[in-house]
Amino acid sequence: MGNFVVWVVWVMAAFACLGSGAAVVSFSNPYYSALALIGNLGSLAVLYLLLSAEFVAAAQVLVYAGAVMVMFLFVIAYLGRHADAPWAGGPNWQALGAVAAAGALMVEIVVVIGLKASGRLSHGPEIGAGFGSPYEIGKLFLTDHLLAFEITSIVLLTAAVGGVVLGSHARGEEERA
Amino acid sequence: MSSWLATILVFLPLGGALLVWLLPVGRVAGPLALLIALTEVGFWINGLTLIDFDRTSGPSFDQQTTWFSDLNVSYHVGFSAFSFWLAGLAVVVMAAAIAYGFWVGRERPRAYFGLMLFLTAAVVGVFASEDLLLFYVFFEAMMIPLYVLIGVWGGPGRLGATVKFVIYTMAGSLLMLAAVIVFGLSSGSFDLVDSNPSNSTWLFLGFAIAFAVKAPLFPFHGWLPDAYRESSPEVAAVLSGVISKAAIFGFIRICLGKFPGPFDDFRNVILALAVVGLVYGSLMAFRAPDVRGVIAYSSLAQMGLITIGVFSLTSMGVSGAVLQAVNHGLISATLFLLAGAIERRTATGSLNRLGGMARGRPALATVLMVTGVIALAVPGSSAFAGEFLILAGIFGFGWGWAVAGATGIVLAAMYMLRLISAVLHKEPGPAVSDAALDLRPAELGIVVPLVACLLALSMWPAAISERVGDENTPLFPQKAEFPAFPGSVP
Amino acid sequence: MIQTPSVDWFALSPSLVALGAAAICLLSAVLTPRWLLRPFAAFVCALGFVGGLVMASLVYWKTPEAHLIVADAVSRDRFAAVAQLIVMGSGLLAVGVSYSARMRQDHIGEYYALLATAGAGMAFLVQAGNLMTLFLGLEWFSVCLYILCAIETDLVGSLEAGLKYLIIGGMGSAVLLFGSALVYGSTGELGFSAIADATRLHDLSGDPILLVGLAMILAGLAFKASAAPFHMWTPDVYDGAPTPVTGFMAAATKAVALVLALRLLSVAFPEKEDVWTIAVAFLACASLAWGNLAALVQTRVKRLLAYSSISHAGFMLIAVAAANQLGARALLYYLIPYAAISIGAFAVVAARERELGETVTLENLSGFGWERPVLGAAMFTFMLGFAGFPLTGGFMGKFLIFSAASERGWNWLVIVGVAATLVSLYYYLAVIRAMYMRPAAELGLAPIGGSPPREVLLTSAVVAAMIVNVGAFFAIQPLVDLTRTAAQALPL
Amino acid sequence: MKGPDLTWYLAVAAFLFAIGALGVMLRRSPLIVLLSLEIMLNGANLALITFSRHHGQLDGQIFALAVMAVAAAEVVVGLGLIVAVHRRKLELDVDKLSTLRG
Amino acid sequence: MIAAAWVCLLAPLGAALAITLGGTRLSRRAAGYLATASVATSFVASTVAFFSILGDPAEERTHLSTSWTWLSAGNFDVGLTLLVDPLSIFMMLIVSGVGALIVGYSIGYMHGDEEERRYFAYMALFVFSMLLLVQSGNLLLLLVGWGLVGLSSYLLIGFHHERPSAVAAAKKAFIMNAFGDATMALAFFVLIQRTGSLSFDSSFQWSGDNAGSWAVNLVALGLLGGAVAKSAQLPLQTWLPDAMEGPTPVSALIHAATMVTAGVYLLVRAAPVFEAAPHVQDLAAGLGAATLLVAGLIALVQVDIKRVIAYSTMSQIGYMFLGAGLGAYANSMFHLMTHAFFKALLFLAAGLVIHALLGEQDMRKMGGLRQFLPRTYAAFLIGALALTGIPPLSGFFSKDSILASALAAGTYGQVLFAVGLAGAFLTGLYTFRMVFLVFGGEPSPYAREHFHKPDRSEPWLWMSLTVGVLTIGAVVAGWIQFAGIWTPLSDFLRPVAEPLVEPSGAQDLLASFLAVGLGIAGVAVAWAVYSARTLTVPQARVVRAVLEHKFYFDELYDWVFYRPTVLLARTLRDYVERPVLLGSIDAIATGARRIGNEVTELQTGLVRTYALAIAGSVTVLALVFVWVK
Repeated sequence: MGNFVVWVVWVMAAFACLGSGAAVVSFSNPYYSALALIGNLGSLAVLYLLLSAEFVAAAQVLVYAGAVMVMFLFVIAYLGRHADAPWAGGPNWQALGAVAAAGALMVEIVVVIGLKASGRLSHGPEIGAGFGSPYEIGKLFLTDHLLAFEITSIVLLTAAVGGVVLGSHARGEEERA
Repeated sequence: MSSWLATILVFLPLGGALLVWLLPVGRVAGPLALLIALTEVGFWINGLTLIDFDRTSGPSFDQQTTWFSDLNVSYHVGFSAFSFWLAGLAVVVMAAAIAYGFWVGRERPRAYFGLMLFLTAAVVGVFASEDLLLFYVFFEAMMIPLYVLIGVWGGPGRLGATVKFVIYTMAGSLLMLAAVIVFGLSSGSFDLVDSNPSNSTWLFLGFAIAFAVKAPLFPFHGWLPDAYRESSPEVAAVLSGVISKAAIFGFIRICLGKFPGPFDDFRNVILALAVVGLVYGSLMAFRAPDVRGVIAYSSLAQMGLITIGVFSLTSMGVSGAVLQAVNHGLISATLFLLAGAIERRTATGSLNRLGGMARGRPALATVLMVTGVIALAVPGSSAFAGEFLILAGIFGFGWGWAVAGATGIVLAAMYMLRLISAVLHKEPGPAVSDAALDLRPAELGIVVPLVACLLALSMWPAAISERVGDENTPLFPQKAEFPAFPGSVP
Repeated sequence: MIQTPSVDWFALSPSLVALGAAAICLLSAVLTPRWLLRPFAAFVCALGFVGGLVMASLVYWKTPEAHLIVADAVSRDRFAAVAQLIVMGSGLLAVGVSYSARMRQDHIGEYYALLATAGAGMAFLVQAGNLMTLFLGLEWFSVCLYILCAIETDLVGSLEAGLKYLIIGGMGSAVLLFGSALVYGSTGELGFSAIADATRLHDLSGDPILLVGLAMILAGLAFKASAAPFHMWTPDVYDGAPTPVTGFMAAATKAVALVLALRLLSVAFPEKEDVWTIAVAFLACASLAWGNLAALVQTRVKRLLAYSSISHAGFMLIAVAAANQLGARALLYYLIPYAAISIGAFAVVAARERELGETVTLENLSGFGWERPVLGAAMFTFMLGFAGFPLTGGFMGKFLIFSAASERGWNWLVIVGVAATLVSLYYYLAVIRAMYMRPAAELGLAPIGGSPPREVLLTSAVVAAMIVNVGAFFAIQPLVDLTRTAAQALPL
Repeated sequence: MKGPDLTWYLAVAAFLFAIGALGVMLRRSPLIVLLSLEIMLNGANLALITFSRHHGQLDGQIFALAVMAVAAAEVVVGLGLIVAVHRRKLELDVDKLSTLRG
Repeated sequence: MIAAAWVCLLAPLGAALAITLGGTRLSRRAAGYLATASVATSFVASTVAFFSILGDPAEERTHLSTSWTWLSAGNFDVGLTLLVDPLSIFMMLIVSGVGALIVGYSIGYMHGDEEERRYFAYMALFVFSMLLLVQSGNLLLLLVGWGLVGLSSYLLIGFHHERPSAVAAAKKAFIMNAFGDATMALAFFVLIQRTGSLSFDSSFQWSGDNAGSWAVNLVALGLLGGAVAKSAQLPLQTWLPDAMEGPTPVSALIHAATMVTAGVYLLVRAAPVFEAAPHVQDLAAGLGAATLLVAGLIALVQVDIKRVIAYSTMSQIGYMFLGAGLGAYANSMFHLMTHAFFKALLFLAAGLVIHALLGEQDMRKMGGLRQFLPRTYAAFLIGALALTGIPPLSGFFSKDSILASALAAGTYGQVLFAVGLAGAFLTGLYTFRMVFLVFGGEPSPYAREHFHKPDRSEPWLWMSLTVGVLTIGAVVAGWIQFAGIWTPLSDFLRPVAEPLVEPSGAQDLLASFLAVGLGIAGVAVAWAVYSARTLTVPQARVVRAVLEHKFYFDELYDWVFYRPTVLLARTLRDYVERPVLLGSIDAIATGARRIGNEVTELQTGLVRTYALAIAGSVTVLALVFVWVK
């Protein structure tokens, strides 16, 4: 019974995910694309939940759908409306090749997984209730993946500096102007 | 001291080059370089008194230190009997070339003379190296100064000529690099004395082609005409006189010494190339429109002849080859320097604008005549001795080779006489004015020693021919038996 | 109470020192007065790299046998230490080159901070022990480089380079990431050696997922090493980025990418050696062919060098493909002179660029050798080193690499390498020709600044590079010993 | 509660990855290209989490979290670049940014 | 005597070096004296050697002296060895004696030429080379001398090097001789291969042991090739007439008295080899006969006085070949000696004529010079008579002894004997044609206006003195041997070359009778045609054309050898060298660059393309990975 509900939720989430993903690529207006991406991230969070990764799901919603996308929207608003037709421009073989390559890539991975997936790729061992809970995650972050945790901070800091360096051109310009 | 001689011969010019480069003032570069070159000659002569030509255990002045141990590469230098002669040729000709450059007064003297000294070191190193990788290093190192010397101080078409020259010769020597690596790894050591002979055809070809390009042998001489025409005379002298002998060294020391089996298998092929080259080069020289063209193609022919001697695989042939290598080195060096002198006076090298230079220019006439006559191997000249030995050596292997070689020699008479009479004889050509003076004392001082060497060798060619080692010395492969007179029936 | 693992600070010290220097630079950007900023930041940054050098050599000295540290996240071994030495050295040279660059005044501090951070990231990456640290380390210095490329925001070229690098780099790391995901999925492990064990344990060597994952990881690394056919961003980015940054990228990025590739492949995928050696060999051939042929027709020197760096990636991939101790040795040895001469070469280009105030082409390089004897001579040796002429470390590097291939029994690969070298001669010699051999009429393009500027740091950096290049030839024994013990850290 | 087999999740992941790649290859607006990169990373994340579920370890999830941070970092830098480009009065079109070529 | 031999050899060399190095510090005249003195020294030395050798018993007159090993390799070595034996002494005497006279003559003849020094240096060099040739103690050294005389002949023929014709003639002479050298060298290669040495003894020993074998025949042929080339016998005779471009004394010394006779010397010296290859020896005789006939015929139509003498030289050497080929070694050496005298005399007298006419050599412009130059006329006449073989002049004895031997040498010999007789007739004819054209009749207008009386200055004295001495020689030289009765020369040479034929007294008488008769007949015809004008020359156009074109040998060689060589060279240069061997490089280079351009076309600068490249490559790579497994 519960299984059925899971199925329904999964199907809805999955299709939302695929649809929004496709939408991001195909909208001509970045603004809509960004919105579509928010949807995509949300539906992904649902899938994470189904995979019993609560903390990740939460983080997904907060970090991504929250912070990152907001930043995106700000920038888009700042730059104003820049639309471009998805299929236009570039050498004529570009679009064709792009579709072909992307399709091939997906098909390949899917096929490979299908090959492998003959039964073995089930939900592995039974997992405890705490699986994916903030406590477990945090513990791992402090033990096994301490370094990763630290490095992440470094990367973020660097990125911040970069944002300042690249974005804060104003000073120089005003001096010139 | 005596064990250090090879090292000294290699590193004295190298140090000199560095000294000249780092020198603050350019004016003293020339004299300094000349001094070093002469010292080099002095050391070689000293070695001549010390060396034991008949030693059968390893090279003389043998010196070895590990370079890097992983692959058993070592700095191993020394002289076999025959390579010592080639080294002597190198130091003498280089000294003459440096002197010529100094007399002409090349611009940017520091760079120029530094490079010349560097070149000296590299060439001597080639002849001195007893380690395969070391040999390759010097073999390649020669290209560096040559590239610049031709490219900077060469003639109008020098840019194209240098590219052709470097790329072409490197094509050969890079193949050799592959061969060196495979050989060294398979035999576990890069040492030329210790490593065992190999039977791999491919490796042999790797080496042989490199040397065939360097020599050059027909049909690998595509770089030759331009390089010899565009480079300045003294560099051309070095090119044809000394650099090409590196190939002969390789043929004898490596192809013959390390690949007796394939050497036998490919004898006929290479002999064919050499003979064709001999005749072909002579024909080209016979029709060449300018002085340098004649000399250039004649040295193509001569290298073919020398190669015949090496591949005759008889002590006569090989001795003759070494003797002839020295002769040809001196001859073509002298001829190129004279060509330079002529071009300085007439601003052209094309034969139909020259002529009649003998009248009123006795020194030029005499020197050119003597050299040319020796070059066409008039009996009694050292060149005659060398060619006689070579052909006598090859005769028993196949009389056809000897006959072809003999025709080559008749052709040599034809083109050399053509050159002489076109420059010296008949009515003065349009480019020859009375302002074109006779050779200056300085020029004589540069050229005459070379000619003197030739005449001395003509008096006593045996000095070299009986001192290149025979089947007992390490020069020759252990396995290949070595008939004194091929096919001689008891 | 959570038991945090013991952290071997000493092992991490090289990157930590550089990171500390970066922090100080960052602060100095705000705290020091303008006139002091440039020398101070540069000095601190250089100090950081020197410290990195010192610590790395200490680690090398104190680490007889390899082992994993900090909960198996990173490994402490001499292999990494040597790689860190190379990174730090090139960072130091880069500082010297950058110093007199006409750079936007108001980001000096950040510039050096980012340079140091990038160095730290690379130093960290080479000792990565599992897929996560690998990915993070990669992103760490990549982000720095994205910014550094674009830091000359006044120049369109710089911006374009940054954006291109960012987009393509993002894609590359995404590929790498997905690959790691697949590998993780197949083996359930992130640690390199653990992956190998799992593969052996569950006999997964035939597992398609693992294979695809491996392929994707390989692609990601090949991308960073700018090996064909994942190299297409290289010329544009190298061309557009500020020249000192280009030099640093060319030297260090390639180094770490290749070192890491060798470590990952040899530690994590020994079971698949038969597969990935072939693949790497293929990449090597592709890079050699593409890089050299494209370089033949270049006129802009920076682009030319970019393509040449692609072909050199090919050479070093030969060493990786050899997959033997000799190969590992050859790779490390090759990197030492290579790093020095690529930075040196770009430094010379930078010097000429500042003289002329325009992009350096073969045309306007003419006469340079005679005008600036020291730089000219250095460039001469650099070109010889690239081309693998004797008396330069480049020759010995090629020699070792070919030997490695031959030892594996792949003489055909040697032939390919030799042929590539031959083609490469053409354009390396073209540079020398441009510098020295132009007819007198074309000589002496008057630099806009009149007499050439005295750039002490840059010159000394170039000379240092030249010394490394030539010294590596003569003093090969110690370097080979260094690399031998380093290579023994790998299970080859 | 099991729900669908993990293969399906992976299929979705693969699709996301591919569609993201398609976006990068297809779109000229740098903003949308950045978004597409995000999608690619998210596809990878989904794969990671799925596998971590499959193995019953949390490593994958940790990895995914780290990736999120990194993705954020990339976005920051990317947006900074885009703003800088905009400041230089250049059109926001990656095809127009092709002064370097050949 | 060994010392004497060395002095004899080295004195001229010393002079040559001294003159060369002395340069302008040496006055022209001094150079002449030096050269003459040195050659005279050689003559004295050889006389000393001669008398000292006479002291030895007949069988121990062979002495070898080696100074040092000249060439050696492996266990082959050749010493710088001198051989002193009757044959070499005989040649030394001729060479140095006649040489001394002619060099002395040159002091007068070359007086006033601005390059006297060069001339005398060359002359000394030549004498040295010739002495080396005849004194050499092994075959290789003989070849060395052989080549060096060729060289000096080249130098002297081309002495007037501003004259293209002279240069061309010199080249022609050298290259034809080079061909001869080559054949000799090949013969030596065979010897080396078989015996491992080039000493006379071992070679003769070996050829004696396997006589008639292919190898021996090859060796003999090679030697014959050298001899034929050097002695301007058919078919390599064409260079000699052109060689008259050189100064007249040169023609006298090199192209009459000494060098061109070296072939005969070789035939005699290497007699054992030739005897071991009888067919080749017969061939030599046959060639000699053919040459003497052909040369005699051509001489009939020549108008250049020196060329006439040159052709007569060819035909006389033909006699010598005939003799040597039939094994009458001593006789042909005898004729060699007498010929040296009277032919040198003729040339030098002709030189006087030419000198007096300011260098004019065309006989048609001469005539009636008897009145202007009576003494010269006398000398010339004596020489002519000797050449024709009129007793008791020298030519008579030597030529007839050869003919007698031919008569004695079987049917083949008798055929050649007939040819020889015909030659005798021709000799008389063309010789006296020359005499009458030059000296006979009334002075021609050209002679009248161009003749200048030689001043009785020192140079003139040198010239006339020499001519006088040679005149005496031409008269008496024959008296040292009188066939069948008094044969010191034959006995002297016997130990070296045992003659194969010994004519009987009757044969001697018959030969002499016929020869002299035909000679006189020839003279008579010449008198009738050119002096008394009672007979007129038959207008046989074809014959005349053939003779004037010297039987078209030059044209033949031009078409068969020279032109094809040039054509081949051109073809190779234009169709192989330039397009293929040189062009291929550029083609490869451009090809590589074109590919490079193609490759960089892909570098569109569009980031999307790069992304596409990555995605595509990943796909392929992964596919390959999965597929490989």
